[in-house]
Amino acid sequence: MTSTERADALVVGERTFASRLLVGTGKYASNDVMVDAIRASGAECVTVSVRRVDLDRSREEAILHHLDPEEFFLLPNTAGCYTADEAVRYARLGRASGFTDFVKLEVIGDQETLLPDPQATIEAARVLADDGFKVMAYTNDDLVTALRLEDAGCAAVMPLASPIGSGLGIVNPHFIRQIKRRLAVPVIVDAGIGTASDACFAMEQGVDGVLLNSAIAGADDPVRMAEAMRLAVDAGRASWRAGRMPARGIAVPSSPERGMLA
Amino acid sequence: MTSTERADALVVGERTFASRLLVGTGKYASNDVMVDAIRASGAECVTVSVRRVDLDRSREEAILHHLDPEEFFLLPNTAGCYTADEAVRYARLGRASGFTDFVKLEVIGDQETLLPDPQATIEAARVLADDGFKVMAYTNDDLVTALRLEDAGCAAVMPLASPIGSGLGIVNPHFIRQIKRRLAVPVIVDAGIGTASDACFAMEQGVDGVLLNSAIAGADDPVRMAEAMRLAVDAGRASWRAGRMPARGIAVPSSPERGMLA
Amino acid sequence: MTSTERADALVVGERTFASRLLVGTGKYASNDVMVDAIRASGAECVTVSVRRVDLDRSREEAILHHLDPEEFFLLPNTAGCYTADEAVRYARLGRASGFTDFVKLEVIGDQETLLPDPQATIEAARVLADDGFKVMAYTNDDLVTALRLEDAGCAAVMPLASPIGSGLGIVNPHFIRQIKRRLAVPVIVDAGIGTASDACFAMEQGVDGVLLNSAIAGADDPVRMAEAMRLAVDAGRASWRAGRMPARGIAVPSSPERGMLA
Amino acid sequence: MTSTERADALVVGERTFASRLLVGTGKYASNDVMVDAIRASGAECVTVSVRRVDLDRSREEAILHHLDPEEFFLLPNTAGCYTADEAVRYARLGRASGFTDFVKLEVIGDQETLLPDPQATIEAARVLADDGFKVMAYTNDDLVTALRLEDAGCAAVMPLASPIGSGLGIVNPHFIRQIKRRLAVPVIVDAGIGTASDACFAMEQGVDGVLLNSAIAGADDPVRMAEAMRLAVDAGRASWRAGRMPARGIAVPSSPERGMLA
Amino acid sequence: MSEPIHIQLNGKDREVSSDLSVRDLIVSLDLAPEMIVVERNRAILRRDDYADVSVEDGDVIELVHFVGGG
Amino acid sequence: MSEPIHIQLNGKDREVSSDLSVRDLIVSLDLAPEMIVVERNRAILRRDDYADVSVEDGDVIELVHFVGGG
Amino acid sequence: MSEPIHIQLNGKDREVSSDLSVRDLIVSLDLAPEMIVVERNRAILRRDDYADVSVEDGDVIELVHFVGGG
Amino acid sequence: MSEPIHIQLNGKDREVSSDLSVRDLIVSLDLAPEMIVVERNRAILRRDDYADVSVEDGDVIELVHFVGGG
Repeated sequence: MTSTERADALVVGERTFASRLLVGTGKYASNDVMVDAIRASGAECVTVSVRRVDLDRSREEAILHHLDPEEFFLLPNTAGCYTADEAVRYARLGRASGFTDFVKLEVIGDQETLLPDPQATIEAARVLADDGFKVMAYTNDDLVTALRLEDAGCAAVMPLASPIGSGLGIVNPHFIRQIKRRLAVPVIVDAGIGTASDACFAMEQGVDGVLLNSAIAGADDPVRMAEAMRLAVDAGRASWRAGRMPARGIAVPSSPERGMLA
Repeated sequence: MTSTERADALVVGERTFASRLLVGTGKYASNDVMVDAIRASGAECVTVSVRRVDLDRSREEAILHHLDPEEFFLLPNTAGCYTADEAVRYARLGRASGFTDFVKLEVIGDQETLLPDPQATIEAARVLADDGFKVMAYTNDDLVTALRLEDAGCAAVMPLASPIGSGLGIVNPHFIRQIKRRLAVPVIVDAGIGTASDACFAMEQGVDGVLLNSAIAGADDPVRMAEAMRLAVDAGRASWRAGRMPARGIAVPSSPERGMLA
Repeated sequence: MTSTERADALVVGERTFASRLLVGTGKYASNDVMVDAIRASGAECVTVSVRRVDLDRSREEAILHHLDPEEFFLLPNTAGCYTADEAVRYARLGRASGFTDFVKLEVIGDQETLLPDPQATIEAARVLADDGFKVMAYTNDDLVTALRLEDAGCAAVMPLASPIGSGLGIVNPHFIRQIKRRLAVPVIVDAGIGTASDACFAMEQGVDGVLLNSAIAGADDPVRMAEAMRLAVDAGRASWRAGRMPARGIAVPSSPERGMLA
Repeated sequence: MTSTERADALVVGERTFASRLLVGTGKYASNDVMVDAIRASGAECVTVSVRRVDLDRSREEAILHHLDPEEFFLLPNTAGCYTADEAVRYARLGRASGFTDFVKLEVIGDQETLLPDPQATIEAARVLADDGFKVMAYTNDDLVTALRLEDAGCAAVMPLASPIGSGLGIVNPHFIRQIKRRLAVPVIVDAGIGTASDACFAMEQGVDGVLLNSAIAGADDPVRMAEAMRLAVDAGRASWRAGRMPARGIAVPSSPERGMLA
Repeated sequence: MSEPIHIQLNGKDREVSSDLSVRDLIVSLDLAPEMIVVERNRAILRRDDYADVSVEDGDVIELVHFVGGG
Repeated sequence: MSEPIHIQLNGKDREVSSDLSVRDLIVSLDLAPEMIVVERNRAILRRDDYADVSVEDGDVIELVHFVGGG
Repeated sequence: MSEPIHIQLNGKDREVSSDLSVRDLIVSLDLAPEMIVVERNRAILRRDDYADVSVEDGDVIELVHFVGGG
Repeated sequence: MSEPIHIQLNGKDREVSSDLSVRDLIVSLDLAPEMIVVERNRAILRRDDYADVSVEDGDVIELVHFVGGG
């Protein structure tokens, strides 16, 4: 990072991140593609899941064989948990890995849509924050739930753009902007980003970062899409900071009206 | 340009351009800001208007005092013209400057909305193409008009995203995609881009370039917005080439469902 | 109602309603306009608020001076309540009026946006349902919260189209459709409808009804807008039942291609 | 029509129509369904195509065996024509039927998308208007083309919502509103309507009528969809006349804030 | 004649005579009892009881009714 | 009896007898004249003239009518 | 000394001396010829000809250049 | 030699020798202890303790690690 970049860097829980783009590590066709894509994305913060070692074929799965924790900041998630207790258990297992006391908290409330359980997420967030975790909480796009998560002590609140893996982009920008405007902690859009313009648009709503996985892993060319996402997040951030022109229903000439020939 | 970039460079009328972003030079608060913004945008192709010298205060206006034609490719436009004859006259004056036989053809059909006159644009395009011009024609988002412009010999067809200076972005992506799909000559979205995500989204429709002016000149910080636009166009191009994931109404987990604890 | 209409009538908590349009009684310029508008809307179910008698000027306020409970089904709401306890208190006061054991439950979680408090709404719903109320619960557009409200015993779940009084219409149709698809109790879109096409579109998502207030009371001509809403809800219902044609990115002729002259 | 309805009736070329909904007669599964659907739609103006008699099986095709010209106003179209000359020929054949000097002018410019040819449509409109026709011209959503069609003497200008048979609804409401605002002759949205809310929304843009075919003929239940369309057009018209509330990014309570209990 | 008593009525202190039933109170305010719901010391009264319940010193009484709302 | 003549009718060659009026032709095809518009050699005939105009050898005749369309 | 002549220059009447070339005219206005395009009586001049073409009485001359535009 | 004991390891019953430390168990499975987190009877073990904690009969042990996830 240059000093300018550092001045506008993402800071969560007092830690500064090299990029406002955070990426997941799931669903890649191969570990090589995953590593290449993550490098191309410029992301420093990389989410991982906590799972039982598969005692038959563990070697390929272990993410630490592929991602160097010196190069990337590994953020354990609680994906797959359906209760506050279960999420707390997974969060603690993740912390016990010894890399970090950050956790991406995710408590699912419905198996079909993978939408989060607001109440259980708030409960788990409170327990974990009280236990010293830096909680980055995945949530829906409801302001009141976001406010409660901030009250519960979350280090970051991460509303969805649209359901996990849907690729629909930000469906309700009003709600995302409300959340950003009202919270003091960083707001990171998590889940639902489908393409680069979605990520750019998300950043233009003023949020602090974007977390995505399927949009890169599910592209035809994940490495190139990762680069697109890096550029798109930087573009959206710069655009938001630059202050866009007003949109208007009328036309305004960009060439001078005077000086025409007779 | 690296060799990779050159391999995907924009080529119009056999000329290769260093960037797929083309920018205008109108409406800047100062010439210094204009030059800084254009440099930050990375654009090589820069539109200019042909106007009478204002004999009282010409020095400040002359764009050649500020933009070095060795550094930038100056593309004269016919902005402000309302008939095919007028546009042909302005195009010839622009060519007589000695820099280029390219012209951005623009024949306005309505003063309030600044929407182009399809018929007059086609007529002027034919005359100019027959006269050896490389015509880059500003047009509405109608496929049939775009096909007629290609038939008339245009080197590029440039449909609007939305009215000039409106900043509404691409209102009808269906029409833009149809035009790109059906034309052999380059398609450049011209007019109506308001912010970086608009430019990124435009490129994701597969078009060959984006031309904008107000979105940079009208931003609170034009230089930063210019940089945002450079990134956004690169992001959109990479995203389109990478092939986005499908958008779908359903959720798909990005973390493994197996390996959960008992 | 004709027998056909009755066959497709809205039924909530075993009560059949004459219309799928439900309307509020707030913010009218005059009581006369209110009564005329409600009649024009065709609504049978009409929400009212429970408030202290203003001992200085009570006559004008009392809604029972203007709306005959024989003509309309008065549905007390708990608008203005910020806790579960407060909402329960208001619900009981409303029931003590002697007209109904239905209640429109509304527990606000944020004063600025008037968004509901999911957790407090679920709590109050459980208390009220256990106490014999037919609870029609105003909620955000989150499926998980809607499922919890159904579990709590609600007779109807009423997700917002957009914030109260915003007139933005349905911002997230995906979420509304998910809620309708997954719940067994009636789903009524409540809040945010701004115009007739919003109401029509809401019904086309398959929901069971629409509840609105500001869209009528805030129109230039409330009585005419009330009629528009009546027609729009009927149109949307019929349209949904009729099964729309598929939308597609391509053109399909509606006149025969054969039989052209030589 | 009641006198109120008559006061707001659609008038084209000095003829008053009983409904602002105009419907086509193509693509029905059977003639019986067609007649029932058209009756349910309430439309008076019904488009028909001019085609060679199929000398092998003419009986079933002839629309006059099914639609009584006393009951409906039959509007011949020039669908399927690709040049101005061809369209003029078909228009004259249609007029020679002896029912009307109205014609729905349609000159297609591209076989794949069925988009109109602006220039050829303007030419044909001029010839036909000079020949005494009341020309109702199908066109794209370009204001300049619409203005030229009005200048050419059209009795009504009929911009598309989206391509014929696509069912995408109004993609560019800005352009439709511009056309309505700037033209003196009636503006009727023609083509692309997919469902009732599309028709309602179209009318809310202030246009004078809606012409559709596939949305009814292609619905699962055409007769019910026809009724939905009738209601939707009436709803949209009433809504536009009523003057909608402003949409706003903020919430505004619809229940009183004073009078809360202590 | 009886001493006046002090109650809190709809959030304001008020002095009323000591021999009033809730029904009397409502009528004295020119209100129609059948349109009013009464909460007395946080308990809701049944409308049939209005005539039988007397207003006591220190009572916190809320008279509520339906107003327009969405 | 007269020699047959050759016409082009709705895009197909056809042999008909030489003494037919346009009206006769229509009726012979089991069509109702009042529902048919006739273009003969690119000129539209008035319906009143159908009985008076005879079909000539080499005529290009189009019989058109209204069908369902959008 | 020569008589002054009258021309229309960029839309305004102007009196200039009669012995000027187009190049002289441009330079007299403190403009750089290499940045100016000249239209004289609706015909565009080649820049190499500026010194050789003389300004004539009644000429309608437009001096144009590039300005900012979109 | 010691008797085998029975534990539940990652959800499956397994027989192991009775004299193993947790570290031994991990290594015996060809896993790297520094990449594994161990939950034993619902309590998480500190990595420094792996060598000191012995696997007991009836233990429910979960060996977990990081895998790809979003």
